[in-house]
Amino acid sequence: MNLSVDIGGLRLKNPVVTASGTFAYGVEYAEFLDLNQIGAITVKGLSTRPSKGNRPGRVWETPCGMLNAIGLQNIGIDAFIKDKLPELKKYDTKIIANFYGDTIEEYAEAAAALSAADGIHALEMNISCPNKQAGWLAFGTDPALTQKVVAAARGATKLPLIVKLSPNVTSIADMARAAVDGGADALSVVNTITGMAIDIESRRPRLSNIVGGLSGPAIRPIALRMVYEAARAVKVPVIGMGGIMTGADAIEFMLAGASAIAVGTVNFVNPAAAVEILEGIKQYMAGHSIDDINSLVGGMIC
Amino acid sequence: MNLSVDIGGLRLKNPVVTASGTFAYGVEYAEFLDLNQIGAITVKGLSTRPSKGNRPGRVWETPCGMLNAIGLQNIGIDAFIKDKLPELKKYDTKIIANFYGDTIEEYAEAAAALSAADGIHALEMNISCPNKQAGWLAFGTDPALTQKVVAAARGATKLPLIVKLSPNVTSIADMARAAVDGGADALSVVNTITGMAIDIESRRPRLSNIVGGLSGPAIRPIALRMVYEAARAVKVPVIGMGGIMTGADAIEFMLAGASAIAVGTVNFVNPAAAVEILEGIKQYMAGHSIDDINSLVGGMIC
Amino acid sequence: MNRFFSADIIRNFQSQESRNFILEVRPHAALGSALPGQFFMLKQAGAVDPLLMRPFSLADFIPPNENNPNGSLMFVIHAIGRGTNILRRLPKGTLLTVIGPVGAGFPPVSEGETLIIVAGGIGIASVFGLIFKYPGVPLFYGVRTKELMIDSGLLNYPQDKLHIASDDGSVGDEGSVLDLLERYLERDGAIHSGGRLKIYACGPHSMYKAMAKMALDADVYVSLETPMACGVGTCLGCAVETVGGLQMVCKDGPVFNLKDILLDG
Amino acid sequence: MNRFFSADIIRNFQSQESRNFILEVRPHAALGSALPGQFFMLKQAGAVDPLLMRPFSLADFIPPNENNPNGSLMFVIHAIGRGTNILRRLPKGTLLTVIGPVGAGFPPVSEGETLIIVAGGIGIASVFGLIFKYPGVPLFYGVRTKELMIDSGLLNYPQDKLHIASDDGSVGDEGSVLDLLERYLERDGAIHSGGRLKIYACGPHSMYKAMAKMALDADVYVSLETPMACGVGTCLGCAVETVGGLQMVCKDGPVFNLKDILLDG
Ligand SMILES: Cc1cc2nc3c(=O)[nH]c(=O)nc-3n(C[C@H](O)[C@H](O)[C@H](O)COP(=O)(O)OP(=O)(O)OC[C@H]3O[C@@H](n4cnc5c(N)ncnc54)[C@H](O)[C@@H]3O)c2cc1C
Ligand SMILES: Cc1cc2nc3c(=O)[nH]c(=O)nc-3n(C[C@H](O)[C@H](O)[C@H](O)COP(=O)(O)OP(=O)(O)OC[C@H]3O[C@@H](n4cnc5c(N)ncnc54)[C@H](O)[C@@H]3O)c2cc1C
Ligand SMILES: Cc1cc2nc3c(=O)[nH]c(=O)nc-3n(C[C@H](O)[C@H](O)[C@H](O)COP(=O)(O)O)c2cc1C
Ligand SMILES: Cc1cc2nc3c(=O)[nH]c(=O)nc-3n(C[C@H](O)[C@H](O)[C@H](O)COP(=O)(O)O)c2cc1C
Ligand code: FES
Ligand code: FES
Repeated sequence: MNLSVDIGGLRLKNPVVTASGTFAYGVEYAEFLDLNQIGAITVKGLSTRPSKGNRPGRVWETPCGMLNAIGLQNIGIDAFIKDKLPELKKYDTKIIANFYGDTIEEYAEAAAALSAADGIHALEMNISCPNKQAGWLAFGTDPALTQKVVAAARGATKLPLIVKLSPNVTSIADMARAAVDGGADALSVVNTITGMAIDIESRRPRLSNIVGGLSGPAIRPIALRMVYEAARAVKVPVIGMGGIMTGADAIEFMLAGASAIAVGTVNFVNPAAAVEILEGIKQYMAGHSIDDINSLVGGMIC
Repeated sequence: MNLSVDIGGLRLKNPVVTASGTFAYGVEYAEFLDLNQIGAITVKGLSTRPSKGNRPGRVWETPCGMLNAIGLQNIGIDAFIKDKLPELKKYDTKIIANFYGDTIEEYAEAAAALSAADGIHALEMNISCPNKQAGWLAFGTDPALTQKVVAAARGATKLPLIVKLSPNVTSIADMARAAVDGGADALSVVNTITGMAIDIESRRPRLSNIVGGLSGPAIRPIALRMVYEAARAVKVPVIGMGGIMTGADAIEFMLAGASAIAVGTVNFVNPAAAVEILEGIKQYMAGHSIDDINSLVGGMIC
Repeated sequence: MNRFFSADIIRNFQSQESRNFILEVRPHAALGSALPGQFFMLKQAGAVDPLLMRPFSLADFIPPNENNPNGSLMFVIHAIGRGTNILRRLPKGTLLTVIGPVGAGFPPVSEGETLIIVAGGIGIASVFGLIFKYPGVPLFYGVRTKELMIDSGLLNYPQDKLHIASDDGSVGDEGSVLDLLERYLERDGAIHSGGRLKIYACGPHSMYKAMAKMALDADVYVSLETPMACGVGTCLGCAVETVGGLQMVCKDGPVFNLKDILLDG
Repeated sequence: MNRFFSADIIRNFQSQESRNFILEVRPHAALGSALPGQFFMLKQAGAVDPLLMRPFSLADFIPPNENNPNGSLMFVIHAIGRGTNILRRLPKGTLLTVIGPVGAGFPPVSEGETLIIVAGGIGIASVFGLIFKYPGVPLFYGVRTKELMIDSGLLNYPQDKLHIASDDGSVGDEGSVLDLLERYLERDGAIHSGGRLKIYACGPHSMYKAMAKMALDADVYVSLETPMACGVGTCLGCAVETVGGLQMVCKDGPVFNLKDILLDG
């Protein structure tokens, strides 16, 4: 059974990736599952300087989903390379460094800094966090700016460059094309959907940032549709994510066009989810006599 | 206790409206609840000619939500006026006729035909059904076209004109402004979010139309955020909807800026939901010593 | 008669061998009488997973008694997906909301007409009502294997009227129940010479397709299943294609004349 | 030691008078020992409503026996919202998934130090572990009203060490438990002259704010509650503002020194 997939030059031994921000810096999960079994680990979004994120009131549960407004709190690229990477790279898995900047220059700087480190296999560029200010959001919603910021990062790294798209757009296909035009080797589809919740007793928003990103099974049908649309719009591989809880969910994303899948929120409710989902994928393949996982990609019959 | 609200010239005795397509032509629900207690009934989307909608494979359940691709099946405006309206207008509630066209001219025609009938109190213009073709979708996603089609309908009716917005856009605020510039007296926010699901056994999409509209509690945080953004962008009243199941949910939408709320998917799982939600609103008001429901509108404290 | 009411589970009986279970619920309001083939929409009150109600045929109605002033409703259910597996685990006392009876049942059998019932798999649940109404009519019942057979309602059934087949031969004849039916009709063709033959069937889609190919000299009525949202004809979600255009399974059906429906794919 | 395991409910005991219930669960794996103040994340296996696990303090650990080779965990829970109300209705045998023990517990009390425990409302659940570890220390327990009092773990508590207050006077003194504490400290100030006084508290945010204003001559440690997603320090969702910047309640806490936390609003 071949489970290996190629994500824009990044070869994974299997298509199961952990989603950024839901798996810390990877090593924290070593107690719960065998990291060697995961296709790739995407670490929490990194910036050149450490960031303390938003004020408390950061997570809130909603029907079959959760809102978060962590605000990209992270220890910074230097600390990551110094304190986390040495331990993380001992595992036989691929490491994807998710990163962001507040300006085009910062994106390029971050990409360059991460590329200089030893043991990072690919970069995932976050232009789609819903907890940032209006100006920043344009990186992920205005195709011209998307292309520009991607091109800047592209110029700063030789590593496979994955661009993570926002679902908060009219046309994910247009955004996918813009990212590819900017030089993306692959796409991650999707980040969280902007949502909010209000405490009717205090009349205050549940999140200090007022709005936050919705993730979890609630968004799965929307994420699946976006993966389908994005995968048809471009030739580069797509990592599908949004509400995946089981192997069956993962298969759905691959049939819609994803070459690999990422698991996010499910890690919080089942820290061993990544390996269980991989197990589910294998069972489906065995049960359906599928030898090569790649034959599933985009295999939906209309 | 004052429950009465004004929706762009349409005065409702209370803010609970039934959402189009989830309450048939109203009369079908008379066996389940007292229609006289509802603020307004919005009927299934009507077109000048009857429409048979999409092929089967029309509904599918997803986590805390459902996908539908009914495809706007309806009996047509003439049959509605002849066969349903006479019975419906016997009730002491307001009747909102939801309608759509396939061209700008058809929108105007439909608006004119409905305005000529006796007993319709307002029109709700659907420019946001996710089950239509790419060309049609532009009515609800391209602000210039939105303004144009709304203006055409505006010219054809003197009734309060409510425009129902699509959530499948980058900026709901821009769409809200476009609709108001076209002459909308009020906005309905939001219609369903485009999603899909695949049967991993047959590899076929669950819906014959491939994609469909996601509704129900899953989308509530997204809908709430869009109501908040739309209500801040324009001065006309907003009818908030998307996943409302209880009186508490309704209050959340009003605090976010909705002047009235519509209940959709919940009608399918509790056909008496509209009156129960109204009851919940009243209890909240009594418990919080709120005399006038209008004082809640946009009352979120940041 | 109120068709929307709450109810509580008074029995949730699990089969040891299979994923079949019997759910007995006590309605909190008086209900209208249900015809064979009609069904009820059920869901745990207040739950959002599953969100939608699930359609189930009424297997039996137990008349009012001291404990259950409105009688009780029995459903025979095969746990197949998420919703039915959750239902299967709900303890006694769980509050449900129910809509029903809904749909149009099997047409009444007129004097002089001969009735034969065909059930495939969990389709048996939908024909219990027919069996009680027309006791002793020939019943053809096909299952995949013995464990899946639901025999609780059939214990006293006249043995010569009961024709059972299973895919693996573990109970009754090995093979398709339709083969049994075909042989029966050839052999006992005479029995219905006196009047029109009616066949009422409930089973999987594939069974109906096979029946359509059999060119039966009978009025064949079948009970269809489609995903549903409302169950009362308002969402337009349960459409099925018929020779006369789209019809709603929950309202125009679930029972249709086999020759009227377009069995695609 | 595996901190992620499945477990099944072996007892779900409802209080007749209140929404409090006791949940006893049997872990399917051996666990590490928990310190007072540490907690567990619980959820019904496979459920998506509620989606996230819920944090609960370990009220008691019952050592392994024949039926429960890994012992059993007892939680005392107040049904307050959607998740706890669903948990309250889960029958015996329901499969749960559990993470724990997690968090940093109350710091150990050194020789020569004097300990006083303060519990407000359901906060009592978090201090049971302390009571078992330091039996007979003065316990101040405030409830809104008698029905909400959880006395199961306090039946044998030395009466002169137990100081109870209720808002409505239905049990113990009428008024705030902090008034009782204040009077006690004034009166018995001598008792801790021998060493540093430590006050370990668990209760609502408002109680901590009131305690902060009391300017207690003691090391006051409190157990905080915030909404959580992961419970293990990875989602960064449960942040709380402290004098030293943001800290995670699930990992750096839930127990914090009262003077380190910024009690806003
Ligand atoms: C009129 C009618 C009467 C029925 N009577 C019975 C009965 O007496 N006993 C019994 O065991 N089953 C009966 N069924 C089938 C039963 O409704 C489905 O097995 C059940 O809805 C499956 O739900 P799930 O969540 O377990 O499955 P999933 O596959 O997880 O469900 C996903 C979605 O598909 C729908 N769905 C899946 N399979 C079916 C199906 N066969 N029919 C309709 N919707 C489906 C579900 O309602 C849900 O919306 C009947 C169906 C209909 C339409
Ligand atoms: C470390 C810790 C230990 C706890 N120990 C206990 C205990 O032993 N017994 C007990 O009854 N309760 C305890 N709680 C509180 C308990 O976790 C909440 O009451 C519970 O999560 C509420 O869930 P809900 O779905 O019923 O409420 P809802 O209000 O419907 O929950 C909505 C969301 O808010 C979160 N939330 C709401 N209230 C709280 C709260 N007070 N703390 C944390 N999250 C909250 C929920 O987890 C959920 O994500 C503890 C909390 C923490 C943080
Ligand atoms: C708490 C939390 C933090 C996240 N942080 C990041 C982040 O730092 N960078 C990023 O690109 N995506 C981040 N995401 C988005 C996830 O990687 C993922 O795209 C999204 O949650 C959808 O997948 P899911 O539904 O499986 O969680 C975060 C999501 C959550 C829930
Ligand atoms: C089955 C179904 C049919 C619908 N048909 C229409 C329609 O004809 N016209 C329209 O404007 N909206 C239609 N809608 C959208 C609803 O009116 C509503 O905007 C949406 O479902 C969100 O609300 P909810 O989550 O409460 O259902 C339909 C929704 C559903 C579920
Ligand atoms: S299920 Fe809604 S019309 Fe049949
Ligand atoms: S709950 Fe996730 S970091 Fe504390």
